[in-house]
Amino acid sequence: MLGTGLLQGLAVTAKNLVGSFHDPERYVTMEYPEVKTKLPENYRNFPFLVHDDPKDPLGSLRCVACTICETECPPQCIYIVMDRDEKGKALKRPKVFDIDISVCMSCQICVEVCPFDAIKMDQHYEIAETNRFQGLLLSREQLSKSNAYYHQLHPTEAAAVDALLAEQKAKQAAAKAAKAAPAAKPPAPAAPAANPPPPPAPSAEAPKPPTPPAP
Amino acid sequence: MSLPGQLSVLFPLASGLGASSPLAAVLPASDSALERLPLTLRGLLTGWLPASWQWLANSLIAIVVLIVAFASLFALLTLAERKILGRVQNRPGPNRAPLPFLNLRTYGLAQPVADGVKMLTKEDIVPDGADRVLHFLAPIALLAFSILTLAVIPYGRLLVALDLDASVLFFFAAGAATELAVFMAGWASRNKYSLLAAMRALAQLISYELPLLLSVVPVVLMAGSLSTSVIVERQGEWWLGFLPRWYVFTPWGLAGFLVFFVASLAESNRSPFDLPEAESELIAGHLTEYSGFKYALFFMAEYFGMCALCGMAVTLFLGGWQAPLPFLSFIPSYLWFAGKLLALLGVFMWIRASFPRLRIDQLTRLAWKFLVPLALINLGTTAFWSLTADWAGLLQPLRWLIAAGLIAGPFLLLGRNLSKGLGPRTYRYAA
Amino acid sequence: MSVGPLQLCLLFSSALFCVGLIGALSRSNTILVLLGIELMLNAANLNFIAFWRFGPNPAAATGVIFVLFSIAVAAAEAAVGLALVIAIYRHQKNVRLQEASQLKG
Amino acid sequence: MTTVLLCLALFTVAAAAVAMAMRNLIHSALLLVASWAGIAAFYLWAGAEFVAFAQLLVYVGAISMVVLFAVLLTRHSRLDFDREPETRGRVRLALFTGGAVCGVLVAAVLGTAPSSVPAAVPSLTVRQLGLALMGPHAASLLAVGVVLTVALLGGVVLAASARHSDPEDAP
Repeated sequence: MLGTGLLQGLAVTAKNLVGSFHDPERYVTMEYPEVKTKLPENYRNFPFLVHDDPKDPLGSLRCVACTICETECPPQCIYIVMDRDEKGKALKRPKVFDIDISVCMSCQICVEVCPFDAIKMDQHYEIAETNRFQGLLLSREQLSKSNAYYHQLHPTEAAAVDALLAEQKAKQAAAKAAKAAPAAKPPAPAAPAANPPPPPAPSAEAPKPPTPPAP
Repeated sequence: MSLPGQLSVLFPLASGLGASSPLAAVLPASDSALERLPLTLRGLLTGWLPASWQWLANSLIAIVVLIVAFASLFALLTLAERKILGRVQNRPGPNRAPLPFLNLRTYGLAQPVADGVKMLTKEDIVPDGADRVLHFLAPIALLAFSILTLAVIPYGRLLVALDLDASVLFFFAAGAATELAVFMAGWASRNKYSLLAAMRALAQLISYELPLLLSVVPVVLMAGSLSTSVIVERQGEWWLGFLPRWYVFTPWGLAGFLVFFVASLAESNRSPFDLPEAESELIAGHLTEYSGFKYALFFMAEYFGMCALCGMAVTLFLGGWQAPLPFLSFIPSYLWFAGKLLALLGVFMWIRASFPRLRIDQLTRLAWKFLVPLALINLGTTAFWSLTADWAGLLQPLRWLIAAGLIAGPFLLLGRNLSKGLGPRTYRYAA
Repeated sequence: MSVGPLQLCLLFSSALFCVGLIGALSRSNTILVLLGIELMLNAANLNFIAFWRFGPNPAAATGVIFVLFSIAVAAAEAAVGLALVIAIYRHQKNVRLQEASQLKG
Repeated sequence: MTTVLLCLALFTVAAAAVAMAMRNLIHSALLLVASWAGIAAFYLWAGAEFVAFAQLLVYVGAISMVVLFAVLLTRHSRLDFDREPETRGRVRLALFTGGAVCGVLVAAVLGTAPSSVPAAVPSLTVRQLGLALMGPHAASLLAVGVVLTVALLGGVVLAASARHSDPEDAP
């Protein structure tokens, strides 16, 4: 009959109208600047650099300035200069680490390729700036965030990373101890010794870097 | 004889505003002090004036009160509408505009003020080569005619600004004149799309004027008067001592009310009939070339027209200022009227939140093939109803049954005809 | 010579009638000619109301009723007249009255 | 008493005269609407409330719309307004005729002795009017109804001409 459909429609909207006052399921709007949505753990947005010692954020960066991420970055928004001492010896830490987040597309490839778990994805999305050149070019001071912050963002992933790093450290310590011992067993520590920069375990990840570029 | 007294003799219409209207007529002693409160207040204001000037002062007060009351109602309605639409769509609606200097949010109550300031400070653009005079006159004419329609509605037992003998006719005469303003707006903009939209708007307004008027005729027939205050008086009795005898509680009254309601939705350009200024499809129809305060005036006129049509619906079908139950009549009549008016405006907003917009062909088909025939049939039913007024006893239920059948049958037939070929859609490629 | 209100009303209506007459005779646009005729009709209505108001027997209401009928007929006239205008326009692509001189299409 | 009437008359006649002299058809139509509204105000002044509102409803609400639609549906070339010698002659002739008619009418009005004038506004309620319409004038009411219906049908037939043969309009 003509009109019944109209009444059904009216009932739906009336339910919504009344429900919005007492039923949180029907009133899902967040009042944004005051209330923010709880982001899912896997949400990602722009990379940051992890440091281990909150007292020395720049000195304790995990980054060794290997520039793998710089070469892998598809839009080429990362710029790294390795720190060197007076004699020109590499110090295995970045002197300059800039990310232009106006170029960055949050693809996470830098995170995938990093053998040291030094760069991770942030969840910070309020990035509006009044200066589009300086404001959007983040230096290592701005990028450096503590491990605790990382734990806060991605607890599961961070725990796994921590466990892995601890394991590596233990292995390294064991290897050192074995080296120090007179009855040395060369074959086992030989692999880590062959290529100094990456510690032994990431060698599993080592073949990965060449593959990421998309076809 | 002083000038205003002379004027009042010369212009019977003007004198109707004051001295001879119920506003100043002898007050029935039975009315409570609360009921007479507006009159008492007015008496305090104008009582000291000489008698010949009093009607002039009284009419001015009536005009000012009407305009101020409905302008503030307009401000609140814009806010309430957005709030209700928001709630229906699971969001809070405007709730941020703070009170000036206080930084208090007060649930967005300051939003109308903010909107007004925004509208006032916008640039007033008149297109190059447009007809400046008509472009300027159109919003004013529209607003003036909408305000005129507010004059004849009885807001309370003692509150009619203009108690005419033919006030229903006055209402529709003033309402018909708004079409002219719509045309002026469209034509003066010198924009072919504005003009086309104005023509569409006119087609819609003219089409729906017919069912609107035809659905009023039964009420006039039953009440035996064109005067709104008499029509309300006639609805003041009770069935069985406690059920209100409003016209909406009869078969013909219900049908008439529904036709009137749908037609008034279209007549006030409200969704789902808001084709003339469909914001999401046309830019704003005949208002495309308007900006700033002129645009705000158009919206004000639209809301005034909506209030006037709702007030007329309340007056004609919902018992006007009558209380719904006998023991509730201690509440002053104007509060009852305000309550009914607000409830009806709420339904307008509810409908806006619920239904999608009609296409122009659907719109005119609904008017000509459904509402007009139904209103005509309703007129016949009302004639039957008035002829069988003396049926008593067992014949009374029979009378109700026949009248209901006379309306329900054509309703079903017309409805089936209207929705022929519009069954539930089947989608070939959708899951 | 005293001019009473009745005379004033009649003068008013004769002025309106003549304006309508001049318009209907002088303009060549069909629509304007029709409007001039409408004005003349209105002037006649004015007279009816004036005579009802100031005449000897206002209770009869004949003038008012005649004006009501006249308004209805004027509405009919306008509808048919303007439909004719549109028909003429469709035929000869303008609405000049001088050129509408053929009975056969 | 007469001041109001004089103002109304001046407004109405002036609006009508300007409307008749205008080149822009829309302007003259709108001015004519103003003139019709002035006539409605005159009816109010004379105490014929119902007629005034009927005039407003029919002329301002309906006929004006028909006129405006007709103006917009027809194209107007400059030729329509050209002051050809022939047109000018006709205007002169029309002015002469109108002036003559006006003179005759004014002379007749002024030359007639005023009858007794009732001062009070005659009271005529809508109810009385309705009873008169449905009683002694019922036959004419029916006739008017028939005239209106026939006019409506005739208007539709005239305006909606044989477009069915148009191939573009075929469904």
